[in-house]
Order: sequence, then structure tokens, then C-alpha cells
Amino acid sequence: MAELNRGGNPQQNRGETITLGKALNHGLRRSLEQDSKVVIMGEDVGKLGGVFRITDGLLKDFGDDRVIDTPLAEAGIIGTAVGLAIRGYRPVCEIQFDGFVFPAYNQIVAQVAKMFYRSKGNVRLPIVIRIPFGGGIGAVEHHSESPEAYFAHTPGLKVVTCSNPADAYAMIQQAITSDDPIVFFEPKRRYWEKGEVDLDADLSGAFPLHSARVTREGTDATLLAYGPMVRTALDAASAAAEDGRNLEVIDLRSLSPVDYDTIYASVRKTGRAIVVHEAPGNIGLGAELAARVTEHCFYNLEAPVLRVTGYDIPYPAARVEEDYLPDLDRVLDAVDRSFGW
Amino acid sequence: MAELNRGGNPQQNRGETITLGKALNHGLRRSLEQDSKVVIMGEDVGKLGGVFRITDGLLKDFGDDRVIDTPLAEAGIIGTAVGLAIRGYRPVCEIQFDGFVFPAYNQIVAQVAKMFYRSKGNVRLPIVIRIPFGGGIGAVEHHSESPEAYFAHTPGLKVVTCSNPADAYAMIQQAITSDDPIVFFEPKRRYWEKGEVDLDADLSGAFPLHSARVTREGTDATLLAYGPMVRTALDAASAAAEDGRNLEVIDLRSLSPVDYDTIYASVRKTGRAIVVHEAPGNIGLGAELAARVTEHCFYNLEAPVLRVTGYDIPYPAARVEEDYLPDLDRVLDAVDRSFGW
Amino acid sequence: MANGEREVGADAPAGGFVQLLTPDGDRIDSVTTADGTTYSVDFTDEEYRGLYRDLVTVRRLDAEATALQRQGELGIWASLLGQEAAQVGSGRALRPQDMAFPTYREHGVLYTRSIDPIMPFGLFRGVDQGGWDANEHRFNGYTIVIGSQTLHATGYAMGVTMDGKTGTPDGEAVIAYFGDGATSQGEVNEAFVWAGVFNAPMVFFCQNNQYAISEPLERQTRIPLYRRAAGFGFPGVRIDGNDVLASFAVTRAALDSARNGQGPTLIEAYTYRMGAHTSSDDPTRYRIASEVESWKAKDPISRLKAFLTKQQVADEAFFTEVDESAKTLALDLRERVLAMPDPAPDTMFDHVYPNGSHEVDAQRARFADYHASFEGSEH
Amino acid sequence: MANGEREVGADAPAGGFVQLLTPDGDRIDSVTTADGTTYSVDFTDEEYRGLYRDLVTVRRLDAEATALQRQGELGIWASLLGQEAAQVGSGRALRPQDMAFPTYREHGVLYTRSIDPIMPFGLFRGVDQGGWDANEHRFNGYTIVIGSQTLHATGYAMGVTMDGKTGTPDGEAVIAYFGDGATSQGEVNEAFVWAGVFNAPMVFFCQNNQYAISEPLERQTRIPLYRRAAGFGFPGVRIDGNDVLASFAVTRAALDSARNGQGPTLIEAYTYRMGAHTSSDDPTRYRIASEVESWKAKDPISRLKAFLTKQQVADEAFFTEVDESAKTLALDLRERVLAMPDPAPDTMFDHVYPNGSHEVDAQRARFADYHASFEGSEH
Ligand SMILES: Cc1ncc(C[n+]2csc(CCOP(=O)(O)OP(=O)(O)O)c2C)c(N)n1
Ligand SMILES: Cc1ncc(C[n+]2csc(CCOP(=O)(O)OP(=O)(O)O)c2C)c(N)n1
Ligand SMILES: [Mg+2]
Ligand SMILES: [Mg+2]
Repeated sequence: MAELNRGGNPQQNRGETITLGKALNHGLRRSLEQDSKVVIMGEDVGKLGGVFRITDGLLKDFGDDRVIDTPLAEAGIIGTAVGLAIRGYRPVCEIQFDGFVFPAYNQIVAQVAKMFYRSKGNVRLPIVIRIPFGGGIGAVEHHSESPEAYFAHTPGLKVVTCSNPADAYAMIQQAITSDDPIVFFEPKRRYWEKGEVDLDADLSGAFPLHSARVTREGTDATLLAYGPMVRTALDAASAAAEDGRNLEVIDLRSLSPVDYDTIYASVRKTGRAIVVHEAPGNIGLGAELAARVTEHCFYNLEAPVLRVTGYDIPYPAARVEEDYLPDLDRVLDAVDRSFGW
Repeated sequence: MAELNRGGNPQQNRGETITLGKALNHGLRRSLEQDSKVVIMGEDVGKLGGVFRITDGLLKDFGDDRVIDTPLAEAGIIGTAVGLAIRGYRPVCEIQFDGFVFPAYNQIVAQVAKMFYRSKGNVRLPIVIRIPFGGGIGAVEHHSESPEAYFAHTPGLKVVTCSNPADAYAMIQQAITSDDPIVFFEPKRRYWEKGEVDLDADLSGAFPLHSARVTREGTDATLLAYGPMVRTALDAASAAAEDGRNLEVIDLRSLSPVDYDTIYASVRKTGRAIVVHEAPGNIGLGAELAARVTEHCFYNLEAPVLRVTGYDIPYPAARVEEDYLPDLDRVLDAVDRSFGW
Repeated sequence: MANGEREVGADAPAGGFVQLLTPDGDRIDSVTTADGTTYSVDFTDEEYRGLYRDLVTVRRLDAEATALQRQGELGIWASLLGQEAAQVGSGRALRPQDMAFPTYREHGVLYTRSIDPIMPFGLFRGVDQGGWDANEHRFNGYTIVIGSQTLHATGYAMGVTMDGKTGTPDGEAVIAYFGDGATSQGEVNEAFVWAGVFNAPMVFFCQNNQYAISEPLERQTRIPLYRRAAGFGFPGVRIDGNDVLASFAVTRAALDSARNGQGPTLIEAYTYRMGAHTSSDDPTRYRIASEVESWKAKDPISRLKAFLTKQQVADEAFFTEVDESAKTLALDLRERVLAMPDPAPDTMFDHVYPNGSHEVDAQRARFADYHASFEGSEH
Repeated sequence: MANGEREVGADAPAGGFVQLLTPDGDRIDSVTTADGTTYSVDFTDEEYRGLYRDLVTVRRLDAEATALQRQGELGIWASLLGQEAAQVGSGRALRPQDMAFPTYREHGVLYTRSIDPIMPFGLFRGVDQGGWDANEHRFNGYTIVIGSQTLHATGYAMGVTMDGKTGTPDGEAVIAYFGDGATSQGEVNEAFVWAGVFNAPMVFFCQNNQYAISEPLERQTRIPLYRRAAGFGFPGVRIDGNDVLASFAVTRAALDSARNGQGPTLIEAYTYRMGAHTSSDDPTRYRIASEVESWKAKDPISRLKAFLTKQQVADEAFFTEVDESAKTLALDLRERVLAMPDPAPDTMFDHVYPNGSHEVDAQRARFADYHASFEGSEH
């Protein structure tokens, strides 16, 4: 287990340029190293290293008591994770794709979210549920969904998502270290995007897990995005800059709870907010963000909070998904509409 | 089957004063009479007549091919209903309590909601999923929840709820007649409230299933409520009237889709809106209503849309549920806050 | 009385069951099942009397709870009436290091773990939702969603193996309780899959009380439930669930087999729910009086009393003393239930997250402000 | 060659299976299983040749699809390579009135229903999500969420009974396909519960291809899968899934038993996925070449070819003609796949609700306006 421990060379803390997927892999590895109670479980997480290779190499190095290829049943994965957590383990469960979390929904919503409450704080379930989510990879049905609202609406769960390799590396470790049950959404179409990650960085200095980050500062309008849409929002901000519009981009990172202080401060400054997410708009995260921002920044708003989201239809066939997904143009269009209000 | 057919006496169309539960029972009976493809299925719906007696007497009159006591497994209930629907039946499934729908969540979200889309309109699933929902009956955990947002956020499902006996009677029949898959929420704590119902009325004249109803006209602010909270909103409006405030109350009835035209018209008139629901506020129906109303009535609003909802905590123990649930005072407090904005 | 091969009592369902004490109070020395396992008990007189005391006590406490519910002091009660032997026998078979995962009806098992019987009353009174420490009591919280706890138990049992706590006679084992209705739930069958694949040190203890609320057993299965286990590759045994000795013997053997590394067993305790499903239920709507009557003749307590009397292991004085002391416990329980305070409303914001949440804190603060605004007014 | 009692072939797994054609192409006249059922086939030479043509054709079409995927013309492909006998045998056993519920891999079954093989290509190309009429083809949509279709099939089968369409030799029966991995899903086990309780006219056809993506069978069960049925009270039969005759004979018998009112059967077709799980998968990460090699010797097509040759039922000219006509079909399929148009973007708003929705209409209108706003610009 110690063979890959990287504690040896304190000088070596330059960043490495790796993909988001690899950053998660490193983060999981480090969690396994640092706490013998951490176990990884899910379908194909062992020998295969996961269908996205996020758990690549972990079985080999940590053994099949720590990296568990489970039977093909999501309720079983989460339900047995609950039991392992009661026993003192810290299970990190992989759900293979967004659209396959629903067989486990009962265990997540009725057990994982509620056992701490039910037991008056006597039973903690430090479970992390990793879910690759979102579209844009040309996949068949059930492989491109954005079910985050189902979890964020559920009291007792915390929900986070990362948008870049550095955050991925830190946040997965923070989530595993946290005693809260956390649903960890991974922006699957960004798995292959690269960024610099300091693999020796210590969690104590990390940006807080449940804080939003102002990823790009601006003055004219605020773009609120998370997960895969952060890149889209940043691209839109760059494009808008060419037209002389200075957009602020906030990466929410935590979807429940949301760090509203950071958001309010931005919108009070800019007077305009546009939320971007892939999930269907109706009763999505964007609705809550719009409602809250309106309530808290009522006199600062120059226009209503606008939303650029997936449509209220089932995720469509791959060949039209680009028309379904929010993209740079749709974001800019919303910015225009905001300014034209 | 024809023995209880009430077609015989056209003169007899005075209303009867019956409970909401009994109105549902009559509506189900009439649906069974009018279409031999309608089948009722669920736990204890047969001999017992359901734990709330909503299906009382139906097994006796229609036989166990039409009223099916199923094994104790919610995924099985909905999954077999899908198969029955493919076969040409119109299953009406009872989920015993709100908190027990989650084992069926996968079938509802991934199958019931999507099969029409997936099949390009070739396969219809005219399934009604009845769910008694909401709190206020002093029950133990899982028996008082309001999970409507989970379904209303799901494209492909329609979601409705009734607030009074007359609507209950008509709406359950309309839902069964509709080819759309419909989640039908029943306000369990209003099952015993009485109202006049014209049992001979014909559906053709009924108020449209997916339309909202202005239940009380007013000019000063709009209360938006549904299901069990309509009564609370009406009570609040009566109390406010004593203080000289004239509140309009809209019963949404349909939660997906929502009849926004009726809402916008009201808010444009009153300039203020307060949403009331029992479900946790975070990413609930109220968030969407607030976001939409703000977007569409931006220059009409005197104050942000306010929400009076359950807190973002698991449904608490019965002895404190009255403090959890929105009540007349909390609604009036929000009205005050709106006016004080 | 000895009957080395007896499995099928006169009162047994088709397919038989393990019975060590007949409804008339006659002992069967041991029973050998088709797979060659022999079950027997070897109790001292003191132990027999102890079991009798357990049975009477849990029934008496249960009756008190039923009365409290009728008087409006509990929101609901799920009575164990008729199932005392299944629960006391299996509960007493647990060793201290074993862990139990109950449904909402295992008050008898709870009692045998030496847990204060008041523990679950917060839940039924509506002042909390259980609220105990599963590990401290080695007794998990009551689980209301049918079947979910079987997966929790299986995961816990996997953890036992991972901790190296199986494979020896002092290893740990895990027992999950559930009903006949629960066997239809996907999650329960997934627990069977998992337990088989991971050879988890599990005992699945199914109290087949013949009903899932109103639905009779035929709505869940067309063959006896103990045979379900064969489909998943581990043994299934049916016991006379009204025989505390069979319940003890078979559960003890299954737990010991599990702790020794032999993997899971399913036990079907064939019994009967003598009362309503819960205090909200009206069983006259779906079952006939004569059925209830016929099960009265198989009462778990009267058969043990008959045995103790016939064997002169106990006398009237003992029986009276047991009744009296059960009554004392019950009255004490009643007093303590009545004294249970209502929770302060703002405690509903407690324990939402181990690490807390600004959101919940803010809502708690607004709640306090709102209530403070009424202070002095009539509200 | 006749072997009235033979169940276990030399190549059979422990516990045996029903085999009517050995890997070397030798016929076994009939097989009688432990429960006394005798399985045999009685094919004309024409029919044998027809089965051979089916096998070759579905393999050839599958290879074309694999090639199309590699060339970027399909988003993904789930190959049936190695499972042709299981699918063709069971598919041909269906009578016209029977209904099939496939997973995403049953291209061979689909072919035997005389459905145009292009039907599922919209799904794999990404131009739609299936989009056919289940009832018209008596072949349900491909189902991706593992196991869900087993409940749909069971519900459909309950409807067959309710329609009075069982109990006679011309009754209807229903078949649900699923994999070894699927047997762990709660929903599949609920389907077993339902089928048992309602005595549904169902055949559960499990293609045990030894893997669920990377996970070998041992991750799903510790006993052979066909034995699962015993836990639910209906028969389970294992067949040599690479033997098209066994697949036909046992499926036909099970379907006929179902249509006659005898209730469900589970068939485990013991076979092997010769290729990757899907085109996205890399099986070299989790299985060794020698395992694949050993299964090559059990190939479903070569054994039938050997039989036809030995029995002089077919000659080289026939084999060549079959290959050629399969190739023609494949090239035709290729052309038609390449010609499949991309859907118009706004069709994504079609078929959300049978009765439509103002919301969806409004979004479609906004979508159109938005796109119209780009007209003439470079977008
Ligand atoms: C998932 C779920 N569905 C429905 C219910 C409602 N319910 C409570 S108890 C019960 C019957 C349980 O029967 P069984 O498993 O035999 O246990 P018993 O109560 O007879 O001990 C039902 C349907 C529930 N608690 N959970
Ligand atoms: C509920 C669910 N979980 C996970 C997946 C992802 N997945 C697709 S195929 C597969 C393996 C299926 O194995 P098996 O049932 O043996 O069928 P096979 O593909 O081998 O034919 C998995 C895990 C899924 N489609 N559905
Ligand atoms: Mg029961
Ligand atoms: Mg497989």
C-alpha cells in the first residue's frame, strides 16, 4: 500500500499536466493510501479500472478488499455501502453512468440521506457516490443525463461537481474525507481535458469543498455554471470580451449547498445573471439560483435571471445532442437578451 | 360490471357531499366501468381496499383481474404496469405512501417517462401512478413526504394533484383517460375533507386537467398553491381579508406542465406572488414558479416572489411536523414581507 | 419423546419445519433435516425459565404499547403478538459480538439484546425517528422501508469479513430481520446475491407471519419462502416460528456457521401475526376469525408453559411472579413513555449533516426569528 | 449417436446442460433432464439448412456493423459474436403470436422475427433511440437499463392471461432476454416473483456469456444461474448456448408450456461473448487469450456446418451460396445505414407526450426562432 506513497520528496511539488480523469484517479489513489477504511466499489471498477478508467490500477495496488467489483445492481452497491459505513468504512461508490443511478435511488434518498438524521447523529455514513454525468460524448440513451437536481433537492445529501483537473484532484479527496454523504458528479465529457495539478498539495490548503469560485472576473454580467458547462461559460466570456462585454464566470462547484454569498456579491456588482446547465430547465438548479438571486438581489437586477439549459424533453439521440446542449452561442444569446431587457 | 353503472337516471344530477377519498373511489369505479382495459394494481388495493380505502369495494365488484393485489415491490408494480400498457391495458398503480415510491423510481424515470419518446410515438403508456403525499397526519418516517419535484423535473411525465372532492372525482378520471403517463398526487391529509361532487357529471364538460384554477379572486397578491396547501392558502386569504388584504388564490392542479398563463395574468394584476408548498424549498416547484414569474412579469413585480415551504431537512418527527409545515401564519407572514419589500 | 428424524410436526405446513417443542408442550430431542444438519438445544432449567420470562415480558410490554396507542399516547404501534418465540429464540441465539438489523417489529429481539425497551418508543410516539446508536447496541435502527436493511446488513457483514472477524468460533455474525412481504422486494434479493457472492457472515431471518398487511403469502410466492435461498446458493431452513427452542437452535447454528466462514443462511420462521398489522389496520377486512383461532392453539407461550409444567421445571408461583414482574416492567415503561417530552421544535434542524450546513443554520435562524416575532402575542 | 439420457457433454460445465449437437457436429437424438423432460428436435434437411443460413447471416450482419462502427458510421455496437446459436435457436422457437423483449444485443432474435435488420441501426448510429412499434413486430424496443425489460415482459404476459390467451396450444407466450449480469438486478428478481405468483406465460432467457462487461460470472453468483428459478418455484434449464438445436428445442418446449398455462421457465444459455462487450470495450484488460481460444472450438456455426457436411445435408456449393447471400445482405445493409439521414434537429421535440404539451411546443418554437436568427449568418 505504501509503495506509491508520494510523501518522500517535499521539493517535488511542481504541478503536473494531466487529464481530469487522471486527476480523479490520483485523488482516489491518495485517499486509499491515506485511510485504510476507504474502499472503492462498483461495476467494473477493478480489473477494468472502470469504463472511463478512473479507477485504473487501483485494484492491482490495493487489492480486492479495497477495490471491489460488485454484482450488477446499483441498489446493492449503495445499500451494502451503507452497511460498510455503519461498520466504519468509507465507501466510494461508482455509478457507471448517470442514467443508471435510479435503481439505487431508494437507498440514496431514503437511507443514505436520512440515516444521520434518523439516528440523531449517532450513525454517520461517510459515503461518496461518484457519477459521471452530462452529454456531449455521442452516446446512446441513458448515458448523457444530468440528474443532479434529483439529489440536490434531497435534504441530507451534499452534491458537488468539478470542472477542471486541479479541482477534481482536491475535491474527490475532500469529499472522501468529509463525514457527509456526498454525491460527486464528474463531467464525463471533460475527462480528457488537461490542466495542471499539484499532486503533492495537501488538502489543508485546498479551496473549501462547498465554496463557489469566481473563475473569471468581470463586471457586466455573471455567468453561473458548474461541471461541464464551466468551460462553455468561460469560452462564452472570452467571446463576449471581443465584443467588449466583460463577463464574470462563477463555477458553483457545490450544488448543495450552494455558496450564495459569492453569487450575490457578484450579481450585486454586475446586475445581471445567466445560469447555464445541461439538465432540463424545469425545476433544475437554475430555477433555484434564479429564485434566490432575485429574492436577495431584487433591487440590483437590471434584468431577470435568465437560464440556458437543456430542454424539457428526454435527452435526445446523439446526432442532435449538440442542438440540445447549451453552447457558446446560446449563452451569448442569453447575455444579449439580458442586456436587451 | 354494469351493476353499478349510474347512467340510468339523468334527472339525478344533484351533487353529493362526500369526502375527497370517496370522490377518488367513485372516480376509479367509474373508470373501471367505462373502460374494460382499466386495471388497478398495488399493495393492499384489493381485499383491504387500500390503506386509505380509496379502492374500497372495487375488488368485489370488478374481480381480481381488474383490481390486483400485487407482490410487495414497487419496481415490480410499475414495471409490470409498463408491460400491461404495451399489451393495451390502462394500469392505475397505487403507491402506498409517498416515501415508498423510490424503489420504483428507475421504472418511472427511465421507462415510463421515456418509452413514448424512445419508440418515436409508437408505444404509448397510459399509466396513472397514484401517490398519497404530504404530511400533517402524525405518521412515522417516510409517510409524510412531498416528492413531486422529482417527477415534475422529469420530462415525459405529467404530474397533477387535486385539492378538493370535485376535482378529485374529475381529475382521476381525466388522468386515466389521458394517454400520457401521469403521476397523480393525492393530498392524504385532505382525504377526509368533504365537498359537493356531481357524480353524474360527464368528463366532456370538466375543467381541463392541466389548467390552473383561480379558486379565490383577489387584487393585492397572488397565492400559488396545490394539493393539501390550497386549503391553507384559502384560509390565509380569508384571514387576510379581515385585515383588508384581498388575496387571489390559484390552485395549480397540474404541476407538470404548469398553466403559466393563468398565473402570469394574476401576477400582472396583483404585482405580488407567494408560493406555498410542503416540499423542501430548495429546487422545489416554488423555485421554478418564482423563476418563471420573475422572467415573465419582471416589470410587474413589486417584490420578489416569496416562497413558504418545508425546510431543507428530512421530514421531521410527527410531534414537530406542525412547525415544519407551512401554515396560515407563515403564509400571512410572507404576505406581510411581500408588502413590506 | 425423542425423535431423531422428526422434521414435520402434525401442525407443520407442507414441506415441514424444524420443531423442538410441540404446541402441546412436548419436547422433541433433536431434528435432522434433509441436508443432514441436526438441531437440538441443551438448556438448563434456569435457561428454560429465562426463555419463558422473556416471552411473557415481551408480550406484556407489547400489550402495554398497544394500550398506550389506543389511549393516544403513541402515533402507531406495530405489535409482535404471536411472534414472540421467533424473536426471543433468534435474539437469544445472538452472541454479544453479533449485529442485528431489525424491521419496525423486532421489539422482542431488541429486548433480548438487553436494550431498554423504551428505546423505540420515541419513534412510535412521534418524538423522534429512532435516534439510537446502532453500533453501541449492536442493533441497527428500525427500518421502515421494506427490505432496505437486508442490504445494510449484508454490507456490514462484508465489513466483518474485511476486518478478519470471521473464520473462528469467536468471529462475528450478522442477522437481518424481514417479513414474508419483504421477500418480493428487489433489494432483498440483491442482498441474497451479494451475500452469496461475498460469502458474507449473514443470517437472513424471515418472519413469515402469513401476511403483508392484508395480503396473504400466496401474493408473494408460490413455494415456501425458505426455498428461495436455493436459488442463490445457500441453505434455507424453515422453523416452527412459534417454537422458541427451534428458533434458538437453528439461528444459533446458522450464526455460528456464518461466523466460522461458512457464509449465509436463510431462516424462514413460520409464524402468525395474531393482531393487526399495526394499530392503523383492521384485519377483519381480510381474514377470518377461525384462522386466528386455529393459530391460538399454537401459541408460543402456552406451549412453553405446558412444557415447564409437565417437566416440573416451574410452578404456579413462578408463573405468577413472571407475570407480576412483567407487569411491573410494563407499568414502568408506561410511566416513562408518558413522561417523554415533546422535542423542542427547533431540534428538527439538528443532525441534518455531520459537518453542518450554512443553509440549514440559516433556516434555523429564520425559524427562531419568526417564532420570536410571536412572543407576547397570543400565538 | 442416440443418447436418450445424455445431458452432460464432454464440454459441459459442472452440472451439465442440454446439448443436442456436439462441438464436433454430432447429433444427440434427445436429452432427458433430471426432472424427466425430454428434449429433441425433428427438423427436415431444409430446416437444418435454414438454421445454418440464419447463423451465418446474423454473424455476417454483425460483422458489418462492427466494421461500420470502426469506420465511424455507428456511435457504438454491441456485437452478438459467439451468441448466434442461443439467439437464432430461441428466436426460431417463437411462434408468430409470441412476444419478445430484448436487451440491446438481440440482433439475432430480431432477424428470426423477419424484421429488417436495419431496424436497430438508428439507435446505434445515434439518429434515434430505437423508434419501432413493439406490437407490430412483436418485438419490444431494445432496452439498455439492465434488467428492466424482464418486468415489462412479465406484465405483458399477465395481460396475455387476462386476455384469455393462454391454456391452449395456440395461446400466446412471452420471452424476455437478459444477460448473466442482469440476474443480480433487483428488478429481474422481482420479475421472477411476479411470474411465479401470477403463473405468467413467460420464458426468461438468460444468455450467460460469462461476462458482464469485465466482470466474470463469479461476481454475480456462486451457483449456476439456471438454479435461480428453483428459488422462485419454477423450472430452470441450462442449455449449451452454442448449440442452436438445444436452444430451439428447450425454448420451444418452454414457450409451449407457458402458452398452455404451465407458467414460467428460466433458460440459461451457456455461451460466450467472443468479442468485446461493445465497441467501446477492451477485453484484453480482463480476460486471457487462451480462454477465448478454448471457446473457439465450441463455435456455434462450425459445429452445424460439420453436422450438415457429415450428414450430407449440404455441400460446398450451399455453403458458398449462403456466404454470398449473407454478404449481399450485409452490403445492402451497409449502404442503407450510410444513407440514413441525420434527423432534423427540431425533431427532438417530437413524441415527448402522446397528448402534447404547451411547454414543449413553446420550447420548440423558441428553438426555431433562435435558429432562424442565425439564417444568413455564418452559423
Ligand atoms: C418499500 C415499502 N413499500 C410499502 C411499505 C408499506 N408497508 C409497511 S409494512 C408493509 C407490509 C410488510 O409485510 P411483511 O414484509 O410481511 O412484514 P410484516 O409487517 O408482516 O412483519 C407494507 C406494504 C413500506 N413500508 N415500504
Ligand atoms: C442499470 C444499469 N447499470 C449499468 C449498466 C451499464 N452496463 C451496460 S451492459 C452492462 C453489463 C451487462 O452484462 P450482462 O447482463 O451479462 O449482459 P451482456 O452485455 O453480457 O450481454 C453494464 C454494467 C446498464 N446498462 N444498466
Ligand atoms: Mg408479514
Ligand atoms: Mg453477460
